[in-house]
Amino acid sequence: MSVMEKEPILEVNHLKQYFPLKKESLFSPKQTVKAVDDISFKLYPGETLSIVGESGCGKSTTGRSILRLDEPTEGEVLFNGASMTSLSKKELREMRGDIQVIFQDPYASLNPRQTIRKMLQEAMTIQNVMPKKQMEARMLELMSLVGLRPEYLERYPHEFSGGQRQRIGIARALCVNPKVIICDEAVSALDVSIQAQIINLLKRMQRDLDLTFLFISHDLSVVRHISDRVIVMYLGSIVEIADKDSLFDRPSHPYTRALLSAIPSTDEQQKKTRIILKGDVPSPINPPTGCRFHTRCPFATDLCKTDVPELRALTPTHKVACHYAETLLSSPPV
Amino acid sequence: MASKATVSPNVDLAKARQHTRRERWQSFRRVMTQNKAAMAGAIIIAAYFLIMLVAPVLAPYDPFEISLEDKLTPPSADHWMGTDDKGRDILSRILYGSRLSIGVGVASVAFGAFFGIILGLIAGYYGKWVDTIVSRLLDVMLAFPGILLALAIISALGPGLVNVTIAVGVFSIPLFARIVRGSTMEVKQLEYIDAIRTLGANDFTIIVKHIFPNVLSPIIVQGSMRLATAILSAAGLSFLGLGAQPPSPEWGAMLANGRDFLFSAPYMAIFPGMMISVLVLGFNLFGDGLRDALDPKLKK
Amino acid sequence: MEPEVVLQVKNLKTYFTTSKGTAKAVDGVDFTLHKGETLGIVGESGCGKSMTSLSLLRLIPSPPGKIVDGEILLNNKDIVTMKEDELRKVRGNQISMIFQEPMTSLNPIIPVGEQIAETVRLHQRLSRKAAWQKAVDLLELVGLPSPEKRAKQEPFQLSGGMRQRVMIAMALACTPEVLIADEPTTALDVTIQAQILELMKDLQKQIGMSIIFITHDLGVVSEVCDQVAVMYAGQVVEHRSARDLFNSPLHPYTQGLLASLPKIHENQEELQTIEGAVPSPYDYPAGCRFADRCQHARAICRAEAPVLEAVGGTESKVRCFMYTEKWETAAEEEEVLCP
Amino acid sequence: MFLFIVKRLVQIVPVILGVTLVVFLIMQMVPGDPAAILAGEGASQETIEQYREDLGLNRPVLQQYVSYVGNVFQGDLGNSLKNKQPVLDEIMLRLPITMELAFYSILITIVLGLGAGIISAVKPYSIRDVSVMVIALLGISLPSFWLGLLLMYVFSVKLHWLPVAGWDGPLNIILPAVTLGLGGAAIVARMTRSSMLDVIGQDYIRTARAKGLKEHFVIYKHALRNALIPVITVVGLQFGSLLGGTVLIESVFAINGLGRMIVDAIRTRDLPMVQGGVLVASLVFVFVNLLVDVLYRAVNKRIDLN
Repeated sequence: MSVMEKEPILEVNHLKQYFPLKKESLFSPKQTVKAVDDISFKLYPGETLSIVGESGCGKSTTGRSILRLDEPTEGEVLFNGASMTSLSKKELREMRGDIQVIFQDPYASLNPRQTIRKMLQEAMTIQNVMPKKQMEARMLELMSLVGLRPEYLERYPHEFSGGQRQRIGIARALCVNPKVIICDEAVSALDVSIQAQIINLLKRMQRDLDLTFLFISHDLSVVRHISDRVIVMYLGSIVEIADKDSLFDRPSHPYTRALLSAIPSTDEQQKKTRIILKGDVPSPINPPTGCRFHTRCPFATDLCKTDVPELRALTPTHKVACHYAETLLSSPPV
Repeated sequence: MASKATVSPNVDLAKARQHTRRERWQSFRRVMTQNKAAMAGAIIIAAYFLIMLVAPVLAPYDPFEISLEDKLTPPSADHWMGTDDKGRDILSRILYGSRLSIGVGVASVAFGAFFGIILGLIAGYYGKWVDTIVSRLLDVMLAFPGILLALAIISALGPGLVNVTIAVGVFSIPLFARIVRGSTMEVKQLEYIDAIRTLGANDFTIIVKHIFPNVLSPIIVQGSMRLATAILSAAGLSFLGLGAQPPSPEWGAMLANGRDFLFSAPYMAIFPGMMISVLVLGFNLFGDGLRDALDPKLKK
Repeated sequence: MEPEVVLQVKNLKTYFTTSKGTAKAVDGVDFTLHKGETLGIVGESGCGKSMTSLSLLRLIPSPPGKIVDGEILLNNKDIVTMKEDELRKVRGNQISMIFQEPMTSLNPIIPVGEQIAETVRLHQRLSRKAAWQKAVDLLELVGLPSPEKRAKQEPFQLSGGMRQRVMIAMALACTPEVLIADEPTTALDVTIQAQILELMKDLQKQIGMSIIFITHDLGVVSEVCDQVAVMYAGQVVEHRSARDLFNSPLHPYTQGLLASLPKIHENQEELQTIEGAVPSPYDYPAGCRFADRCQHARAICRAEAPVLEAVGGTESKVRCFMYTEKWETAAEEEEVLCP
Repeated sequence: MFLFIVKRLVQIVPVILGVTLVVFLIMQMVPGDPAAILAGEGASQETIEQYREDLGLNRPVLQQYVSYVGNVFQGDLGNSLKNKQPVLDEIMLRLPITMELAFYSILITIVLGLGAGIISAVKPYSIRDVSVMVIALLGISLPSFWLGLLLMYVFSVKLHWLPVAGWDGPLNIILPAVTLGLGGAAIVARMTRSSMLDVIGQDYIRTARAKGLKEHFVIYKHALRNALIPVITVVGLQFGSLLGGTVLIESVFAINGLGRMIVDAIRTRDLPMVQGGVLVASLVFVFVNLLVDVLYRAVNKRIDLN
């Protein structure tokens, strides 16, 4: 794809996010949850890059670290080539408008004590996007953009349904003219018919406003629908990163394969080729040595137990972290 | 499309705003009328505040006037609550005393709430070492059993109604701080706080505009319950002779005085105690009702 | 040959009375469950599917909820009018239930083995020791590794997937005729969901029970169900075999629902949506409850309420005028009205 | 479990240090010259200076604090200003009386509070429940010192069933213990009930019903045990209010306990006595809370996960 030739708008290098655990006693060793453990990727202008994985894989943490909602333990985030991680708190606040976020829970993501008008006004004032006089017109424009009636500006969040709240969240993110929007499970809490409306809205916004999306989700069907490229995460690290068609048609990591096959589908043919993984996801406090997936992988060998597989390119647009990716790819799915 | 929306709806917006305001007021009224306990409490409290305001008009006698020939008369048509050992009209003293007893309670809770809320917001919002320090401080304050912290403070500052107010106020700080800290930590991790942070708001804006309004409900509930106990504590300290000094008509002090005449004139102790009890009951009822109405999860 | 009917629900109505009025959460639900089959009840949030499932065992929180009308016939005995002690013999014995949140559905301070053994002792005359052994056996049956050790643990020591296995073991303790599974995999990750679904299918084969599977996930329905009842606004709008439903949905709502689902195996430009919102359960319209969002709606749809009936001599039932004789007449009338 | 106790012991060290600091500061906050106060009224300038020298009051405050803590840990709480006797001796005389009163009161709090709470909780919104809760509401609203006087008036003055005041025999214990215990019982009862209502709404109670358990099994086996866990903490905290309450009740019933000692000492400005009394009462409370924590942990193993 041609997007790869452009300069990345957002670049993540060796990002690590460890959370210290409360100590059991004075004498026990200090434990950390390695939520994100050394990941790197690039986000190109105008594309939608998705991060998928199951709970605890670190996908949401990645989003929060990029936004510096949690200070990253290590690593660097570059926005348009400039480091965001080294900015002071004040400098960071000034550039916040460039990267915005849409959250999962439509009930927790709006301040219950603010009308929609106050919410939008405050956002625009903080980022100083325009003189006060022009805000009124802009707010009405935003409301119609996200498909809400203008008089809803005067209402409090409790009067809205989940889908409407998500639209308000989108309006709030858009009002400061961002370039990148991180969607953190932005449609996961919605019913399918509402979910479809919001997905369509997001896609339209991207097209009309020239936005770049980092789309974090656990739902592979939605990811397939909305993304250009996809990252698959497992236990804090990236196991596969590829353009969408390549990933869904030729999944090369055994975990990606299992994940894809596990999705319940209304399609008759899909049902026969199911890979059932054994056991639970191991704890991120003491992740397995070597390949983190080896404890559940049907193809694991001794090599996988000791050596960490590197994320390497199979094709220019398809990278995978598995010692046996080529062999697996040539064999039919189990 | 967008330009069309900008022209016409100004009238609609004003109407919508009005609608929202009306809606809020109605929902508040619904909460109050449906909650009989809160309503009863509110009526009691309102009655006391009214007494406080118009005490001089209501009081039939001068509360300080000593008339030894009338001493220790039981309740009668002339003296509805009788007279005390110095012949002062108990009813008049109680009416005037309302100012002291309620005033001390309200002032001390305001004092405690002010510092407690600030400490709680800071500890809850910043977490980490700030929280550790504040929490340890609160632990120490809570390590004094009951009103002993207040006693310790009074022993340093000396007896008196102002010092009682401070002492009971200090004793209230950790109670507010703990509740605010907990609620702040809960609210802090909600997504709308993250949203406003990613919009570039500074900590002060976040705490004052986004967290504080959302931890108000538990503060109000705690405030009402705390007023009840603060009034009890303050009256207790005066009862011990550490607060209001004679001839002050503070209810606790009147009770203490009445104790010495329990055999001969029990009404001297009964009426001030009753006044305290009903007031405290009012605040407890109001707090109970509010808690049920504002947050069902807070039922503790 | 028609398999035997285990459970039949007729015109079930469960209402909730609150200060805001009466919410008709379940408002005339009908469905039939045959021996050994899996019936899926699907619908979006607020359609009344969970309240239907709780009504089946009369577990509705009361007040404010109440079953106001209808019959729930288990082998021709009505659960709605049953006496308390009779009902208790049904619960956990003939009909058992698993819930959405494995995290909160187990008692946090009682070892999981004891929670299972308790059910066993309750419905079967077994000694404490035998019941415990049975609990351990059940845990092994549901694929819990080292069941003897696990039985002695408390729920917080188990993962979400394991707890759902415990719930299943508990539900199967007395080999029930009917298992009601209320969103049993919604709180789980897809790979764990796949494990649990596989387990349920296996166990059904072994034990031969019927399953009522409540879910919002059409993919899951298609995976595990033989029959499907689609719910909308407190009623069943379509009730037929899963294969037919997914191949050729009849009700406009089902059609819309399937169309709005993003497909995993193909690229689509735009997703189809269902415009509008679900009507409030406090105030349902007089006619068809979907009419306001339906692109086919005619005057009759708003004037008259459609009933759930079989379509042209098939097993498939649908609640829509489009499949009745009235539809054509309605069209003619409409043309007269607005030429 | 052993580790847990050790950990908690380590954790209370800063609390105890904090308590000693506050108690120490009482002396610093007093307006005027501490040496003059300690030397007693009307002491000559020479005596005052002598006191300053002997007690190290001319040293920096921090040093004074360190030596104060050192003394406290050696059991030296200073001497009374009134009779010049060691404060600890007086406290040892008074503390057992207060502890006895506290013991009977907490017994009443627990038995009555839990009983009433359970009666209320098993059938919420019944007449039984409402009447218990109305009484409990009164219980938290009546000032204990007034209730004490009322009880005294009825049972001692009018009915002559019980002695008016003092601490001479078992009959003397009844009124003060009941007065003190009732308030706590009201709080425990309210807490038990709301905790129970909370638990009854939980998913696992629905699970228990879905199994076909009888309702009283659901209530007593599944709900009550979970509901009582938070009540344990409340009982522990209640012990604190109760200890504070002895100050008032001992005054009402003229009992020569620790509480009355503190109040008398404040009146006579016998500061070392106040310091010692407050410190000892607080230490007792801190250790009772430690005990409660251990008990809580024993019934609720999940505590260290959160």
